[in-house]
Amino acid sequence: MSEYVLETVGLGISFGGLKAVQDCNIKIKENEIYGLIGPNGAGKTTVFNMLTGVYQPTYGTFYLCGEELKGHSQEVINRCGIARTFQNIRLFNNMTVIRNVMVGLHNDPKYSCNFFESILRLPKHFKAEREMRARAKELLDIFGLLEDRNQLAYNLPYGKQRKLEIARALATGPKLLLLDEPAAGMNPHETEELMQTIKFVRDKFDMTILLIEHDMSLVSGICDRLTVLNFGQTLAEGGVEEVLNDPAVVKAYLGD
Amino acid sequence: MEFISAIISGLSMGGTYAMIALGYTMVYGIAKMLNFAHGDVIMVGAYMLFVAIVSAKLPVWVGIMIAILVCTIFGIVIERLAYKPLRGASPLAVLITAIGVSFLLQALAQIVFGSEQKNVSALMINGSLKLGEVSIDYSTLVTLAVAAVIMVALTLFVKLTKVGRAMLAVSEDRDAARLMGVDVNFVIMITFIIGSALAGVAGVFKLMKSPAVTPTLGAMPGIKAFTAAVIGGIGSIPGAMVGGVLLGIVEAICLKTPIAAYTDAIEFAILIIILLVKPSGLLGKKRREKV
Amino acid sequence: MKDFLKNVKWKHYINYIAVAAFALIFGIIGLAGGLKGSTEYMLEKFAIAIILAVSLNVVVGFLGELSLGHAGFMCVGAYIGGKVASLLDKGADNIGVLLLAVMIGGSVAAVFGFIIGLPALRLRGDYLAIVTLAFGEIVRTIFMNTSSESFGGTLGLRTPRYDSSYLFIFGFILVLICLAVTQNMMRSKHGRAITAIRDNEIAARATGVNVTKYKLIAFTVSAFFAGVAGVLYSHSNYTVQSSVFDYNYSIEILVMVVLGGMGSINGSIIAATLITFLNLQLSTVLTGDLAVLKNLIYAVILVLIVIYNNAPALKHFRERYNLRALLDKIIKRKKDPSDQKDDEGAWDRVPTKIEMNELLSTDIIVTESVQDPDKGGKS
Amino acid sequence: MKNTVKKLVAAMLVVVLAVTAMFALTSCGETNYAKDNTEFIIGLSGPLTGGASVYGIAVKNSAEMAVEEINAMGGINGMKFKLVSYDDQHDSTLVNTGYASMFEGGMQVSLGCVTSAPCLEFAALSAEDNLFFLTPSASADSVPAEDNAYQMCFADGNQGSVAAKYVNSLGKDTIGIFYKADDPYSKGIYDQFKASLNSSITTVEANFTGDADNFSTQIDKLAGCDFIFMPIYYGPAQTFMTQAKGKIADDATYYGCDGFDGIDSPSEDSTFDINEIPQAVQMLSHFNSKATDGDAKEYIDKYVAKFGASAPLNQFGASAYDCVYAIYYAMKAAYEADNNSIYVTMSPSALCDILKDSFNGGFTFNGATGTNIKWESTGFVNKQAIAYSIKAAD
Repeated sequence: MSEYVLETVGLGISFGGLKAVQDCNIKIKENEIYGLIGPNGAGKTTVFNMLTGVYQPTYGTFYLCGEELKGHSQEVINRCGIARTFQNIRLFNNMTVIRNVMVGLHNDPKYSCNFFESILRLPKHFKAEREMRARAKELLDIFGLLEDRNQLAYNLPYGKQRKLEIARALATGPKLLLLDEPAAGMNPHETEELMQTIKFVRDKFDMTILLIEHDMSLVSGICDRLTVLNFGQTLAEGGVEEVLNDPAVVKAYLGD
Repeated sequence: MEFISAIISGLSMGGTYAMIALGYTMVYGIAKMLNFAHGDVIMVGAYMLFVAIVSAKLPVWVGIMIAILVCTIFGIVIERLAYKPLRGASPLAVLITAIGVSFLLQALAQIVFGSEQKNVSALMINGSLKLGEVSIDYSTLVTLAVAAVIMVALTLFVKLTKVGRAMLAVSEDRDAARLMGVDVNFVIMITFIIGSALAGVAGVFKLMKSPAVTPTLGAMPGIKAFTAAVIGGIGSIPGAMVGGVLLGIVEAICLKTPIAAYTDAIEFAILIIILLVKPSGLLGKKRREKV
Repeated sequence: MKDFLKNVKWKHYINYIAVAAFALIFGIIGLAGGLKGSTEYMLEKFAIAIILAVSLNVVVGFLGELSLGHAGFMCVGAYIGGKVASLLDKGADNIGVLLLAVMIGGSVAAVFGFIIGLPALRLRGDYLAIVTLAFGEIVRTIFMNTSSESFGGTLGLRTPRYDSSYLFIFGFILVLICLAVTQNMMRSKHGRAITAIRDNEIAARATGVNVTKYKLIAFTVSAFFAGVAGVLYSHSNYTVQSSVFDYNYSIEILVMVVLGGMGSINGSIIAATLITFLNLQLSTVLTGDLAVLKNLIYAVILVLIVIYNNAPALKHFRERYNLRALLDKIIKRKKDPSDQKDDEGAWDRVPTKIEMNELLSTDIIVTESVQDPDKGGKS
Repeated sequence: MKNTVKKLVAAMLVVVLAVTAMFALTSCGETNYAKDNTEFIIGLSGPLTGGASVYGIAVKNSAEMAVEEINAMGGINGMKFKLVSYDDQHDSTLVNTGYASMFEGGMQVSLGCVTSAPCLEFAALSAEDNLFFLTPSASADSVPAEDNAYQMCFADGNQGSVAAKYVNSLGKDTIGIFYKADDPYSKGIYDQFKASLNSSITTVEANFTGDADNFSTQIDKLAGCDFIFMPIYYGPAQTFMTQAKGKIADDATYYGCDGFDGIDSPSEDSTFDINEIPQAVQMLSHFNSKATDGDAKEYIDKYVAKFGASAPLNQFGASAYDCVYAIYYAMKAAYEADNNSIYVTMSPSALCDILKDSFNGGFTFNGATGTNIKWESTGFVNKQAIAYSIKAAD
């Protein structure tokens, strides 16, 4: 077992000659909340996209708990243990809340039931469905969404949609959770609540979390360590206090 | 020799396909929708020529003007009534609506004009230019020349005029263009006007080679022209021209071999293969879906 | 036993009951000798149309991809099933032969469905639609150019017509099987995965859904039943002619699905029955060039329904005035979703609407055209 | 919710039982739908719309005319006839419905379908009910496969071999063939033509499918031929000829089969004029639409007088006219032999047996499409073909 849950080695990508991200080295220890910050266009989401298999990295590679995942498809990477949320929420809008979470439980071997068992309605199907539903309810309860479980996802208020997306990601049973700007569009009160939720998730699920965020209060409130990206390059990394006081970081954020 | 003559008769069909494909590619590139009814607007144009030249006995050039004008009006009406309400809806909804409009036009034409074949031979250009052993029809030359002129004119229009640049902007990113103050609805309307006028012109060229007018005359050429537009790279104006001519040549070569009966199947197979192997076509730009 | 009855979700079975009752009524009348040949033929047509519409709904309504080649799959089933029957069956109405024909015809169509599912992995939206259209035309052309000994060529394949007093009953049994397979599939984790792909393919991938597998499953199941409908067709007619299975036929099936509501199986059943009935009635009423009035009406229905269901400007209007709201008012259904039994808000409550993956912003702006080996097609 | 459903199911079951009981009482296994007829009903299915409508309309008009004439003559001892028709739009899927509605409406004898592909479906359906039909124009070889089916027109194979015999006699080295590959009529004639053609004659072949209307490639391929056999319908033939002006030698000959019929009758809103075509146009036919004597002339005069000069006039119509009369004369002969054998409420099957005996037993008929017409027991017609020149080369 590797010391780190996630370890990226010289990760980089170029689009048609433009190097969007270069030489990104992030090491995240177990149970850590790790922040990835940087100005707009710095390549943060691109890093997420590489880690989840949306883009194939041009340079370098990355390991999850010592296992190299570079080159796998999104589905496989998710099954190996990286789950994510999106900057602009991507729920299954026309499905009910509970079904959104149940899709997340799809690959869990505990609820395995093949196509023909479902069609023929063998006992295994009913067992799997019953257990998946129970598990989904547990998860929804944790996020305070139990009452809304039969709503269509797009009818939920914004804050609950964010929570649902996190619940769905957790349902896939990840080792590492990637949160892409979870606090975007939230008011301070909601942000505060979200911080509690993220901490709770870390403690309750023993989760390791990597998050992109602009809201510095959230970053300084919950992150253990940070990496700052600017123009695709690592500007600084380390503890929160140390990084945020780094003159280069201040310059990148505030300009000259 | 046989091969050269196949290429020349391929140019004859290819010219018409190129003409239709130009309209297709404009609309697809800018409005981002597959206008299934494009082929049927050609049919409307052909019937207008029939009404003007045969029924009303007007001079040919008046008939052509009327046909192009009516096609343009049809284009505007279709866009306003059927497509504009769906701006921002799923592409699938727009596609199904376009199929509906195509059906609607065919059914209307049959109710108004009957299903029997009409003939308009006044536009036929007979005779051909002889170069040694090969001969090229004048109609082919006219079609190719006009298609080339239109292609150049469209390219210049898009590159040099304000409306043209607005079209480019809308085709790149509709929302961003809107934010930059481009009137997206207006630009799409202009696109449809140009596309439908081109369909009218295509109707004229169709009747230059073949006098038959039926309610379904636009359906197959429409789909074939889409194939041509895909071969050339959808959204690319020179690509439509290249694709149209290539498709015409492929068709002519197929028709001269013993597998002639499979011509349509072969063309469709080419479409599938190109979409799978190189969806951006010969001259098209490849875009990436953003995440 | 009582508990069991209590737990049964009646709502899930009402369409089986309705279809079975319908078949039973006419089956009993038919066996008593009270049905005209034309009624029996109409019932066969109903069964064929329902199977076609429900199976197309799997791809269009649940997977969210437009298929314009459904008649092509039906064509494969009709020719293969018809050929099997004409090779094995020499005039006698043998139920075993019919079953075998259904299995073989359906399976061959399913293989084609699988093959067409492959492009669906790379292409989406209108490109895929045009590929399915092309596929339908290719299949038709190939069967048309076969020799007269193999598949009848231009004159079509001569097939044994199954005894019409029984065929429609068999047809409705196939309808029930089709309903059972599609509904059981959709009401399981597999169906959830398929609708997840429809709602947001990118999120579905990120959630670990095997998109490749489920797209292929949806296309294969859909094609299988289209093939089954084709076999029924070949047994309900004496000739199978490739010209029947053209693009217009695919559109007619699409009209049924759109009219019934994409993603609504009950809607598909009702719309398929209604349109088939109207078709048969109108074909004797409308003659001359007015016969296309039918097409005109379909075209108008198609355009109006799609605009009504999808136009962004009509959103509020739609939410206030729709059939379901009206039904709710009449039956006074429980309004509060949290009070509902689990899973009552199932997929058939999905409004007739398909969300495609909208283009979203990235945190990096790339002006150059980009080669991305993983993602083709979509532009 | 559950209660509602239970009630619903219960209600349904009651309805099922009630309806079943009702039907079970009323049904009595009667299958002779003609039992209430007051006239003999002749059924006809044909394309009254679509690309082939010109044939369907001519057939319907002519058959109606024949029925009216027969009724004016008093029918068979006062028993009159009635024609019912159905628009099958040249689509075989519609035939089943049309057949059922006519059969259940009391149809006792039929002219089958006008076009081949739908007629195959019709033939199979009518064989099941043992309904006699004599088709004016469905020419596929397999149409009269069952013993209840007869043709008034030449079968495709027959046309193909007759045409080939004619071409063989011309002594050409090379001929062109232009056919429609997805049309059973065209392909059927083509196959038989090729099989019967002298092997010493080289053929240059071109074909088209579907709605194609730009034939430049095909014309290009056929350009060197001075004799082109075109077993296609007249619509695409007109298109071909118009496009081929100046490319195919002016002294060439276009030779078609019965599908050419109608090519020379200018319709009011078509600008096609056969006289603008420089080449010679000939066809193989059993009817001369420019006939100046005999039954054909009489038919043409009556037809034009009744429907006007712009109504489609072609051999299909003439053939239908003859069909109705052939059925009439055969029935009349049977009636005269045995007064009880023919009556208006007789079942289609009974009538079919009588007519079959008559047609197989040397029944001979003279009409607009030939004299001394006989039928073989296979259902094929036996009569004289005429090579008919529509227009000479300029």
